[in-house]
Amino acid sequence: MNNPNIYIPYLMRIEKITQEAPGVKTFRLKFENKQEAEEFEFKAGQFGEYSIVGVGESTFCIASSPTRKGYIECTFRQVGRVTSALASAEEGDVIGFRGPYGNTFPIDEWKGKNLVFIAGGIALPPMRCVIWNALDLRENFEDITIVYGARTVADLVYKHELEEWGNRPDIKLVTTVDPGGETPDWKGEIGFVPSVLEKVAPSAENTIAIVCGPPIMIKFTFPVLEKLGFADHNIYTTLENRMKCGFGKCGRCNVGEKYVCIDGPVFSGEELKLLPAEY
Amino acid sequence: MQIDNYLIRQTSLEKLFNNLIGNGKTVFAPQASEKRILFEKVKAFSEITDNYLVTTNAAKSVVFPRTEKLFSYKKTKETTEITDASTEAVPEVVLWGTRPCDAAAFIPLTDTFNGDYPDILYNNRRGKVYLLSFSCATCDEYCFCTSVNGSPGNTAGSDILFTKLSTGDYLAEVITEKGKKLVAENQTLFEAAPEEEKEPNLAKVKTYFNQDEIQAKLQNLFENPVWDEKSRACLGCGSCAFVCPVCSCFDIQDEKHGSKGTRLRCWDSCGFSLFTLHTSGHNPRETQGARWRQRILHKFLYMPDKSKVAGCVGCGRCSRVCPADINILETVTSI
Amino acid sequence: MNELIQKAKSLLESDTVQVVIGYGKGSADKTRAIFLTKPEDCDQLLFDSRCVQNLAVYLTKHEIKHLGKPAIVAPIPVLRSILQLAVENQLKESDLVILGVSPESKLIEFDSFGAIELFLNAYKIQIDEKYKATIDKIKAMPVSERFAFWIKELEPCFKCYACRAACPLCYCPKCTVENNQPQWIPAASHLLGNLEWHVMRAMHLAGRCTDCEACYNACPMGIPIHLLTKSMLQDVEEHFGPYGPSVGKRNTLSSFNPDDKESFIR
Amino acid sequence: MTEFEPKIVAFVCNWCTYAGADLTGTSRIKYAQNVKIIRFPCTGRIDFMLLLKAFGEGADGIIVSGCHPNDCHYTSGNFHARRRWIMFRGLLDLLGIDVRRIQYSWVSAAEGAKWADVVNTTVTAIRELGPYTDYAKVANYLEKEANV
Repeated sequence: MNNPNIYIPYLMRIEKITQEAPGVKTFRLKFENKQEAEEFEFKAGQFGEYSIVGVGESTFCIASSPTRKGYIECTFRQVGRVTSALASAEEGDVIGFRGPYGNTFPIDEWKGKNLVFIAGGIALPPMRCVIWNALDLRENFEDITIVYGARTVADLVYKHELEEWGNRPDIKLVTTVDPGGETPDWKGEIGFVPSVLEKVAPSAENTIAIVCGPPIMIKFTFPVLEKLGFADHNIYTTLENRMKCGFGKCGRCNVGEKYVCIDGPVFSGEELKLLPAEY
Repeated sequence: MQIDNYLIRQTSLEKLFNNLIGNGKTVFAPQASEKRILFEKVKAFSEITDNYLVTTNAAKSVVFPRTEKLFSYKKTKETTEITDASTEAVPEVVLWGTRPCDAAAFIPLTDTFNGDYPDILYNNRRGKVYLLSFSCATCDEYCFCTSVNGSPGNTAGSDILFTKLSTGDYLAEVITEKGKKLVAENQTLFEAAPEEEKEPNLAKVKTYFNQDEIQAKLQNLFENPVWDEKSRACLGCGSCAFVCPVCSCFDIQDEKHGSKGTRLRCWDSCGFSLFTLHTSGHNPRETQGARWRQRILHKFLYMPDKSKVAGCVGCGRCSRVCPADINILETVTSI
Repeated sequence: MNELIQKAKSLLESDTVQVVIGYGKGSADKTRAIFLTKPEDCDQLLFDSRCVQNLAVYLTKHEIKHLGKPAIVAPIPVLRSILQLAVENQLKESDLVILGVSPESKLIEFDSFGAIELFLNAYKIQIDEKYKATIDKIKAMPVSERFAFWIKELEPCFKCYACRAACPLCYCPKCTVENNQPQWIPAASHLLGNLEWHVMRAMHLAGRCTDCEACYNACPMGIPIHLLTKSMLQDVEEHFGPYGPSVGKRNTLSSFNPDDKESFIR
Repeated sequence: MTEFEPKIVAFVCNWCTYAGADLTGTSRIKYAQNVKIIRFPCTGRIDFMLLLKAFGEGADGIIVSGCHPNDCHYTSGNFHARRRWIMFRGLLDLLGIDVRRIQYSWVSAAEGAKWADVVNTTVTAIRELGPYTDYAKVANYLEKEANV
């Protein structure tokens, strides 16, 4: 960031708001300052601090792909103080953004491999960034599989994109909802993500698995991947912990010795196994 | 850097103080009141006490205020105007009467606020602080600086370290460029170095443990009953962190009045249950034991691993103020 | 003392309780709260004039509850807090065993909250004369001077919330200061934030505080916040009659009397 | 210099004082314009912190008003409020927060004239006391002190 004061956010204008699911919105944000827009760069997996001045900051990933220039997108669920204030913002309003922070998915190392994306609920946004990144460089990868689940059909985010991905012959998309969350015309799977993954049974051969979801889903997905033959170093996930600064100073997001904000948020299964259960 | 030694007469200290004030510097020094001794802004030499072991509060607030403006803003119909707080002038501050442990604390503190993301607010302040420390002639059962690579006559961190000699005059060790500048400005007050040795005039602080050994032991101690046992009485307040000269965890908060407001950084403590609480209700550090572990590991393992310096200087403040008498030395030695 | 140790031992041996909360040796010449789970450790128990921490605060802490049913060493301030917690339905008689300690350091056992109340009738809360004098002195200041006095006193507060943490009656799982929608009390510690926090704390203890001074004892900065609650205790007495926790009676501010008198409402 | 116009915030209950203030208007009784009325379901609902917030945001005086005793729409809300006011007033007084700047009153839905009188006398009293600079200094501390 150009500003020597690392706490000062970029001013971003909300260009477009999409209602993804109940309580979940996507903002497309454009830089107010042209020079900042040109100089801004990020990579898949990074996050930022989004803020409404006078209310506070909130941490979420950048949900758009770094291959799409000129804007960034974020998707958030309205839960706390800041997300509520963000949710009541309108198109054309100015909000703050600091970032990008954190490490990235090693997407360059995945060239020539199969990719399996496994996501649950509101954890698709951090993965959407890397999915689009991979799709925009589609020739670099072999098979791409996406397993995505949510509690109910309404809770599935990016419905239009799911439809688009589902229609593409070069992607295998499996969507699922928790038992009881289906609608009469639901065509996807019914069941929890780990069991659906077990049914889909992607080959572990030359494959990278990227997992993101609530702690309970992660807990049950890892054993399934292990059963399918995935080695720890071929599994990636992104962690979330409460953050304030985003750059390793405020002292709260660490998991053992690792700070989610600077050493993460992306961790491989191998790294994750070395971390204490503090997330 | 070469340390220059001088003698400064007891009577010259006051002159030095007056010169500093005369040069427009703000001086913070230990000031005694009925209930406490605090680093406070002083105007006259007579306000300073020299009858103290360590102050109740740490000197860190001079570089890391408990509430600090990051920027202020004004919302207009069209956009938001932001005024950077780091461009505001900060005064030249002399910290008079810091102990060697206090001065040493500025080293890890500066580490935390630098690295890949230098914090200009901190650095602006730090750049304007002169540390005039006084060696310790006394200590108590809470002191353990010698266990964390410090000592009652440690020069690390200070610009000038004064040690009271048997004559009542002081040995002045001038450690940094800043210190040399002060000496140059007050040339007449600094005389040729005394004959007397410094060592006999220092407190004898018992060494309870070795920081490097503790660091090694803590590597594999994440799951251990000691955390729950030693923190059982913990009430979950933040007093230990707030009096600690090294603790620098903070919170970012906004305050607004109508269309104007400020974004602030304010002290926070890993002892608070809210510190790591997710909005979802999930808390990675659910119990007070987990929070106590974080405090110990952060200071004695994570920080020395990252920056070679422990996050504890052995001043013992946290143990002295703890309303439940939880003693950091006791926890560490029990490991 | 021996009596207390023997009793504690037998309670643990018979598994009547799983933990004994008492006082033990602390650092330097302090005493501290100890949590004994084994009968053989009970010899660590002690009681003397240094034991001022209010142990009742631990009765509502989830880490301590987790240890099982407690027996608690309870000198008079602790007994008052227990009774107040009982009045507020935070404790049941079957929840704990009370090892009362009389001012003569004698062990007194209580089989009901009513028995505590009966005992405490002989030890009514009384504000120390020296505090009364201080409060009167403050009240005699002109209003501007009084305000300046308090702003200066509250200025060193850095909001560690030790006052809240040490208070047996601050047991809310979520404190008002932690409420951020809206941010009721500024989280930052500055003059306004400090003032609002202490007003809020004192008001939430109005008619509940049992004058144990745990807040003042816990404050690392030695801010005389106990004067606020003491003054309010005086006010309760002046306006609503003698005060003390009483089983089956509601708190001063949770109840009313249609004939309450005041002189300032038009 | 223009004359000091006090800013007054009135916290009133919906059932009595708010209706009373309405009556003041419909009866075309003129009264001071310095007051901003905030309506609550009941005086029992008026949190004491709101009064401090009003001072913090720059109020020079405050009116708190509701139903007469025994007239509460919810039977006892004002009785509870009265106890709270007694305690709160004592605390504020000890702290040196100027209790003369807070006027409590009972104004029924039929007392349009009383409302006008309460407002007018409060405005006069606050005008005499002048702006509440003591509190403003504390409330705007962060704006004044560049860095704390």
